[in-house]
Amino acid sequence: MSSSNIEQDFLRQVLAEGLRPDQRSFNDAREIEFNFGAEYGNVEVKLGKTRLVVQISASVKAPRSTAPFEGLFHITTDLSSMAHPKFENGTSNGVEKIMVSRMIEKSIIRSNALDLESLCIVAGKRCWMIRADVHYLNYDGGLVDASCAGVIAALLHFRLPDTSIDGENVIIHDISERPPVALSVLHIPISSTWVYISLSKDENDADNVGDDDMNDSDNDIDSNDKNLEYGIRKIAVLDPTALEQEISHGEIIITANKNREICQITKAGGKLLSSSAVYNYSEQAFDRALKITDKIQRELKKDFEQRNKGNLGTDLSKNALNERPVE
Amino acid sequence: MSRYEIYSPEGLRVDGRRYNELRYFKCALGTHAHAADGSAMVEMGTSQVVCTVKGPQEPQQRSSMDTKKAVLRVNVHVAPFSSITRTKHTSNEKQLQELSMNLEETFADVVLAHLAPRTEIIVDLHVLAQDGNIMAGCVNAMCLGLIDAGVPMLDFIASVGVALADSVPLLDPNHIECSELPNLTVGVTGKSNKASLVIAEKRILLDRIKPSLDLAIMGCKTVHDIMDEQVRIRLNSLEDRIKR
Amino acid sequence: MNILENSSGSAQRALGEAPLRINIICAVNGPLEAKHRDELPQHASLEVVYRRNIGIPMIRERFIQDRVHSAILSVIKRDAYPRSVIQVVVQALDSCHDADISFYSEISEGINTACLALVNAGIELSALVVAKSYIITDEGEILDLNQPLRKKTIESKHAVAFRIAQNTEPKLVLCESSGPVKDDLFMKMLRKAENDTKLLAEEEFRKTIVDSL
Amino acid sequence: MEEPSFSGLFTPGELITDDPMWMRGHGTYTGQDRKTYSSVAGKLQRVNKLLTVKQLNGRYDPLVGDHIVGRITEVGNRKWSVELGATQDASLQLGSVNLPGGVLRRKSDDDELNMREFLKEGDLLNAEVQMVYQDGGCALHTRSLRYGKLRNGMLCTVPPNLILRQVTQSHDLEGGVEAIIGANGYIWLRQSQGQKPEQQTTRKANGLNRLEQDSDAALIFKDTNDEISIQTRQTISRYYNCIQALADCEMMIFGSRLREIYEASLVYADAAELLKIEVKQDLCRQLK
Repeated sequence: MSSSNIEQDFLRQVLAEGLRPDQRSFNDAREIEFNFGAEYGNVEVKLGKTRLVVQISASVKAPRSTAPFEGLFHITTDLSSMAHPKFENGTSNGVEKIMVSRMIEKSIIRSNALDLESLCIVAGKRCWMIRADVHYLNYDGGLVDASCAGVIAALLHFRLPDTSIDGENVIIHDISERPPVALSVLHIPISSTWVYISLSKDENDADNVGDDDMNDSDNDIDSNDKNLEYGIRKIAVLDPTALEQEISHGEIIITANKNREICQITKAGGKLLSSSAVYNYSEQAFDRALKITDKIQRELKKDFEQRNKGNLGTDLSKNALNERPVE
Repeated sequence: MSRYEIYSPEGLRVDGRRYNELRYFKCALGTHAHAADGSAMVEMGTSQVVCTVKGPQEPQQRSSMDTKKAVLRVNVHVAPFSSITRTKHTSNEKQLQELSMNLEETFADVVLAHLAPRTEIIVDLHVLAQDGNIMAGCVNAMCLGLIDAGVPMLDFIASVGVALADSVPLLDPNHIECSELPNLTVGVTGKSNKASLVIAEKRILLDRIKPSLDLAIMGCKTVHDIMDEQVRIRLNSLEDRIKR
Repeated sequence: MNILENSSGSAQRALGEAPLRINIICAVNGPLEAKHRDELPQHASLEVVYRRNIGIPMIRERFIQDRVHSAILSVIKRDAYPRSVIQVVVQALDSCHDADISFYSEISEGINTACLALVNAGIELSALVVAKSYIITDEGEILDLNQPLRKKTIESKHAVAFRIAQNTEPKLVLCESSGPVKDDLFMKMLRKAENDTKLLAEEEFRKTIVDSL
Repeated sequence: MEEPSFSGLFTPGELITDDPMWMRGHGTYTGQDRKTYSSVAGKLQRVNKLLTVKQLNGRYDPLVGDHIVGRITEVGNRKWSVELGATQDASLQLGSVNLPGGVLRRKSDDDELNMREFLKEGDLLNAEVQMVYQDGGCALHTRSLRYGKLRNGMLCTVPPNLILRQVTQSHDLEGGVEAIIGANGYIWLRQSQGQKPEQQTTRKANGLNRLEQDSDAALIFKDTNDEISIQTRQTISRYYNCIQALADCEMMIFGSRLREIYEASLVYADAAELLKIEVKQDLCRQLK
């Protein structure tokens, strides 16, 4: 626990009045910002005070024997005490760490967002290994949403050197020789997180927990006020801050793309939901996915325009390393 | 395996079931009476999960104690011989850790943990055979195990999976259906018709979510009834014993 | 300086242009209550983590981590914070593609950023520790590592850190080298480093620190 | 309004009654709709207006006055922690123990320092539940010569719900063996002591001198076993196997049944034969 009881009580009271400390409504997310770095595949994401950097890198590896036509794709997350002192350095344990890495994996890898077959160079022998390193600089909730958007934006930004095959050898063309190619990203999964917060201070009082379902209306996301009237003391808030996350019990994370596809739902505990409520959440996740997808594409376009204008592209292509013979 | 075989035009699935049929569901309580405070076994088709519950008891480590409520800890073990290819699973695998975290969160809502402060409840789930998604079996086994251990709970949580063959949701998919199709696992609390647990993977069209969930919720009700009956059978046998 | 919200102190430094650009961010947390196993009765214990922007941490990152650890350990007044822990996380955001060359700038900039972050966190230091990295070419030229150079052969690479305090001579804290180098050139390089770090401390560091106040 | 059925078995989440006149006790909860539901699987019981659902399985649930057998897990500040198979360890206050030197002896600081000399971690003792706290913990006392450290025998544990609560929980059995059946399912089998506790108490009532009282109390904390003959040892293990047989067949355990099954088991000359499952079932069938 890093926040005091009184802070938590205050937040509960504020929420009970239908407000959030940062003046958002319950279904508002914080503005997400993308800053692309000088290198391909480098992006810094800001979601409120949450800040992270994603770096994509590629190397040539032998493919897995079970999938000779597919490339490799790994995502590593590095949640250290830099983001918040509560994260322990050097271990991958802890609820949040596991959840974040699993959610990104489920949202992006398991939904086949990156076309692995396009990474194949020589079947069974050579393929690209793409890795995404996610580094968290500052923590204020919303890790899953921010890292998911960050990884996908970085993948879209990344350019892979072109390759050609000369007999047995694989030639990797330098960026100056041939223009690098974009990765084949099949769809853009964007995740949205809601957490459930019970508004009564002592959430363990049996009289309060009760069966939420008894007089819960079906359209319960749009009608948080109505729920309050019924005396239901659990609310859902989108894109929680660290403090909101801390006092929450249960969450629902939905990853959607702009093709109206749901890539992943994870909901354990929290409020009981009817099938139409889940549908409503999915609908909202889809709306948010549309918005963020749009934003990523706009920012990408802007970045590449700038690169071309300032001839940043050619600057990049002059790989000074090649001119530095190593001893 | 082509789509045709997964769901034939006549409406039959690979194993001859209709879309809304559950596999053979068997469960029992008190299967390992001397090993733990509560135990249960669940078979869904050919998947099998055994659950043992220890506690509420004095915490083994002081640090994991909560002065306000009992701490629920879930460990999932998957036997190396549980699937067709023999694979060794370690309990610190991320997937299993996520599974146990989801189970902890789901049951945190129904277990009246504040009634036994400063204690811990250790739930061990052993997946002996997996045919299809293991999550549903784990939820059901854990629910029965907790009931057998006499842990106070608001209600049952019954769970079942659904796979989507194009537009047709298939109830309680086996492993062929699970590996071929996008699937989701749903857990329903009591008779509420509402889901406390929804886990979905792979891509599903948004508009197909609702019919799949409805089918799953229906399936959960059936599972709930079977489990309830088994609890009563167990209760009756316990009561008979007291008369002896 | 002071760019991260949740840390007691933080600093960021960037040098050079891509692809020789090095950009390092560092967060300091502490002094915090130490875990029982890390607790030292007389001193603060120092925990340093180094992460490169690409890849999972390997022996190389461990090595840099140890270098940064030993360099900043020499200036922290550890007896001022008994039974506590100071966590330092050094994170490279950009680093040179050639891991061999980048290695030395990662060490030197890691030390510099960590030092600034420690100042920012208000940790008591006995002096500043300032580092530079150099390359020596086959023609005997001593050059900054992060300056692009053309058509030259690198003979050796060095990272040097000095402890700098007012009214005392700078003292060498750390020197990490590889490649063959003649001793007179090496001494020349050290003297250059002594001047450079002193200058860096007096101008850049001082300015950054004053600005942050 | 639905009348609750008082012989019925309930499962978690099942509606007991929608009549608000009933008070809800253990094993029940009130939903958002003010109706009373069951929270455990068990049998409904009613005391006046109080409804409780008694679970038929699970860990030991201490009741005031229960005679239990437990094990010291921790020596703490003026109290011992005792593990007895309940949800929490019980506490045994230094003040709830008879120390050598007579019942009326005042506890000194020395006693506090020497707590480990009376009872240390791992010691078994029998005691009585003095008080039960709301959260499931309880306090014990050993303020009677019947209670105290256990020796000269072996421990046999069975599920607590197999124990029938009786007036006396210690039984002198055939073959010079005494069984202390703890209500928590821990059963201590030991060599009979020459004199019965009742005699001791009567003697005390007659007015003893201080010295004799001392030696009685010192006996409570004695650590070493007496000499036990091989026959007695064999008899103890026969009783142990008998109890295990009862537990395996899920039969209730109480004093007269122990005597009965012991008699029946004498057909088998070797007590080890009782380990066979057929023999166990056969023995249990013979019982009434």
